Amino acid sequence: MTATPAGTTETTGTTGTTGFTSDELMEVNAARALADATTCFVGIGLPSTAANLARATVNPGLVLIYESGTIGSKPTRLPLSIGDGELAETADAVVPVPEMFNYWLQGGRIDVGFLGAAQVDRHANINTTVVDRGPDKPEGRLPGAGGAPEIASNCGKVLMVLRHSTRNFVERLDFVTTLGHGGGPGDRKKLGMPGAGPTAVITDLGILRPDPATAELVLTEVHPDVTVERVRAATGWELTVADTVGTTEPPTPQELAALRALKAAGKPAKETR
Amino acid sequence: MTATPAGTTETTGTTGTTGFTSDELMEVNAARALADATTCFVGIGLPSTAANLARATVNPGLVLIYESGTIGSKPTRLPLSIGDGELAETADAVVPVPEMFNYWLQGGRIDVGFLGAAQVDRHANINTTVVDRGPDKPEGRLPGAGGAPEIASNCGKVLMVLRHSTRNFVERLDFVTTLGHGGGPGDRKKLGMPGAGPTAVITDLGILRPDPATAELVLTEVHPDVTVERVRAATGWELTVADTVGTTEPPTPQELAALRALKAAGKPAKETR
Amino acid sequence: MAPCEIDTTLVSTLSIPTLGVTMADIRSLEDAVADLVHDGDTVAMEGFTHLIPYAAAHEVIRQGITDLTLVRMTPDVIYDQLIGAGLVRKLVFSWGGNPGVGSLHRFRDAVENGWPRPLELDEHSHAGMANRYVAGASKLPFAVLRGYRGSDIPTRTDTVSTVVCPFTGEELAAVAALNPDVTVIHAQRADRAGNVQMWGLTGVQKEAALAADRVLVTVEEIVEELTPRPGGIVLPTWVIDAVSVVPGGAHPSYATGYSTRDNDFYQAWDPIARDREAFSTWIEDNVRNSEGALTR
Amino acid sequence: MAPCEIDTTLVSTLSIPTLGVTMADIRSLEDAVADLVHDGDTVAMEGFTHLIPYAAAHEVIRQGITDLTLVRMTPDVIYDQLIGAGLVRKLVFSWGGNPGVGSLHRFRDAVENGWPRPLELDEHSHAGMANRYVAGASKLPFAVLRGYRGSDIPTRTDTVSTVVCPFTGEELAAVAALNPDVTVIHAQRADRAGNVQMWGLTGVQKEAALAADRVLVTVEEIVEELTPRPGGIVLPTWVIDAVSVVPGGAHPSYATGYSTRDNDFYQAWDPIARDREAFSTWIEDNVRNSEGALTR
Repeated sequence: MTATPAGTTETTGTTGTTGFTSDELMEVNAARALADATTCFVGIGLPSTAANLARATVNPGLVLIYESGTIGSKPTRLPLSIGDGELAETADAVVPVPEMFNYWLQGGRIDVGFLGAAQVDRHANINTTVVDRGPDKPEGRLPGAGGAPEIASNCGKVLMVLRHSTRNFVERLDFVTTLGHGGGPGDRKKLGMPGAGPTAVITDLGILRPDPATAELVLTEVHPDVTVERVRAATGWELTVADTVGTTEPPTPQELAALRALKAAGKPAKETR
Repeated sequence: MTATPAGTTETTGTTGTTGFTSDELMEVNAARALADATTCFVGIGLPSTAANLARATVNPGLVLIYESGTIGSKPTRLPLSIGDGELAETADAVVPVPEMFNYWLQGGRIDVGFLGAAQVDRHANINTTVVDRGPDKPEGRLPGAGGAPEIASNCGKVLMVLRHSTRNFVERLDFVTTLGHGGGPGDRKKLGMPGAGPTAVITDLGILRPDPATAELVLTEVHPDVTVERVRAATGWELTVADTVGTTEPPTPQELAALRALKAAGKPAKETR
Repeated sequence: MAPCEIDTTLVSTLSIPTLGVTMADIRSLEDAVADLVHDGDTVAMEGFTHLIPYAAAHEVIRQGITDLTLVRMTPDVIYDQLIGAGLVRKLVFSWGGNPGVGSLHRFRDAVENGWPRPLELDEHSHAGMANRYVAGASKLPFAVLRGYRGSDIPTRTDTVSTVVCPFTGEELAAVAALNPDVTVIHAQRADRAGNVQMWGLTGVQKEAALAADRVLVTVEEIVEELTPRPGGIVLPTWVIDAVSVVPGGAHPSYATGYSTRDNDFYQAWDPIARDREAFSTWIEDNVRNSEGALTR
Repeated sequence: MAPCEIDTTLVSTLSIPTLGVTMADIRSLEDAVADLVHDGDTVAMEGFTHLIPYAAAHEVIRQGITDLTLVRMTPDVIYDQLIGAGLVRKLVFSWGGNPGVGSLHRFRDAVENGWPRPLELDEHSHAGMANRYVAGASKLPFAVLRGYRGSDIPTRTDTVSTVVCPFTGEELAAVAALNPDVTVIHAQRADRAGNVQMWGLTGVQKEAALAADRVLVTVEEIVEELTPRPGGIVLPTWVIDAVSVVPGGAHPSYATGYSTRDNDFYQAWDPIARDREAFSTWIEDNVRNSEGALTR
């Protein structure tokens, strides 16, 4: 399997001189974050890309769990929705949706929850409900909560993946759909949330992790060719930066090949054949 | 199919001059009580005999529901337990036990609940938990509630079948496992019980039905060759008798043949073949 | 003692009618929708990407059944169409989008701009919605979950509250039961008695059906016998009101074993739904004036 | 900018261990029981007539694991044996009998006469017990049902209480969650990774397993692949601690597809269990000094 030229992929983001896009950097690093995970509750979109890439690269044994009821799905292409037929056909078990949320998620059976977000704040709280578009405009409508509030509460830990911009990384959420770390350390415990909450936010610019002392997201790594200044500028709050900021390893040819193969296979049948 | 001589059946009770036992009278009349039923939640033992006989005679379309999770079982022999393999193999659907109790029984989906009892009182309340054996003796232990409290509460109506004796038909229950009509009319409604409660108690001597004015069991029918006095003597409370007491129709040859065939087929394999 | 008459007065006053359990009728979709879905009803058309009852929804649009409260965990294009057609007063849901594509533009236009009419929302998380159906199917007034903690969602709905565990003192979320007037689902097949069988991702369809007063099922085909299938569930005929045979009735969604998801349609929907006029034309051409949408 | 080291202090302090999800070990029944079942444990051995884990219970008897709290909706002969063997301190149940035969004489003797030791009871209805397992599997402290109304049962247990619906004001029964230390079940088969598959009447086995801290499954056989079966459920290896291969391990209960119920044994049990000495001799001969009970 050889890597498809970057230009033919569907990803957005600029292709660097190194032959991969910023989206691919995000996706590859999101997959790497699952290297040690055992079971992963997978949101659709970027989290699903990351989780499937992890299975194809760093963690072939990763158990993928989708809210449509599939446990242990092994799709060969990127599912286009959380109800894709292949998720059921390749699963170890398919369970009713209420059972998934009650016995498996609330039951504390899931190691990692992987979420996207429309807005995130410095404590990794998430908004996917509505956005304020100014005094004279109606609230902008987002899709809503889906499984996120209980995924973030009940999974052992939470990973997040989203593109970095001041539109997404905001000083103050317009609506708290899903609690990350609330207002700071201890808030989750106070609310009786079993899981540890968000441990990393992977973006197309780098990786943020909560400082255990403040539960505030701190820039710990940037992707190759990304400056700390650029990340600061794309963040809607005064971004705290780690004393030493690392640089993520560039995607390996194997990672890129696997990612592009997954995406190519995930296109609608009529386009690929 | 011809009737097996009564003496070869396993039933207890005396065989009358008419060639059937008092147990067979009870079983045949219990089956007849299901003539109009659509769905029946079936307890094991006598209720199961009655419900299977009903399917073989007066109500071939009767949907049998067992608490082990089977819906629409069509056994060809009397199941020896509520978990008999044939119940699942012949069912329209097999569901988990919690679903059976929550969606189907509590969900108000079942027309008739058919129960046995160790003790019953004049208001058709049931004890299957413990019996008082006197001041110097320990409480006698019975099997316990099983599904009965919620079957009696949630089914559209309840039928009961048990042998008639002062040991079973008591002035005062030693323990109320399952509410029938409580202390009288209105008690069920006060407790928020959806179903109408017991509508008939079929015994080896006759049939008792609650008077709507008092919710007290009244003798409305005796079986052939049974006198009202005999029923009074076998009842532990001052039995009220209807102004006109009917006599049940004797079992037809078809009913007897079907009942005996079911029982013969229900014996353990080693004994029958 | 010869058989003689019994006290019929006593017996008859005690005669309790049966539950009125009836078998499902197998009938045309047009008749079934007209009979079972009424103006002002609360209607759940469930399906987690799989087995979404598009054909039945299109029949609702053709018949102009309106003022509906629509219920669904994952309202997608089918609800976008009903909302855009002006038939929906309120939406009860947990995630509304065009899966794998983007926003539901008709849904957004109704919420943000009130076009073609304002859309009231009752909004939950998936866990909450799933448990609301469970409570509904169980004929309980509410369900309990460890949910909504730290979320603003409870500020926008009156169907989330709290209960305290009588054993541990823990405060938990309570969600009100969902009991739709009608639940509409699509399934793979039924037998002639109206027993329905479905397999693959079956989502919350069983709960949605058992929670409802009336149930309409469209199926790919009628078969002589419902042979057991891995992952198959059977809804007996006596919990269903009508079965209508509509092959391809889930298109552009899919029916495992019969069809695959028409991902192209979901992508094509985006530009149609972005524009009010394009949308209205599409509905006229493909739904109101045609049953072609069923056989696309 | 070349890749350089990251702030490992920060990253490592943030590193959250995984849940400790591990695959099931496939091991001998003797080792599995010794490892997973301890004196004083609360143990659920479930099965609604079907798939009752007799062999595992006999291994518990052989190892003399004692002071157990046994949990089961329908304790039958297997629990009669454990109780008669003097290993049980408390029984949590809803119906105790020898199905189709009669009483459990060892259970009665323990309750009525304290032989060989007193037996404490926590007694429920089936609906209550099923919901207690559901709460346990859901990691909720309690479950809600419309149950126990007018019954004396709540006077004899401290695990039934009430809650009031915050939406309707209706008072409903609350039952405390059941979370056994160990759940032991028998299933038809497992694959080499320890994924377990069972079909037929599967009762409350899934709930009992998911409610427990530890899970031991005996199976009829190990297969290369768990091909999907109608009515089949799969418990993934990562919710199971140990799988032991014990063909016939449900005898005298049965395993659909492998064996039929030995009704003769259930009938033969009645006279054995009626007599303390006959019982003790039977246990010595068939369980303590023999593994023959497994292959009878």
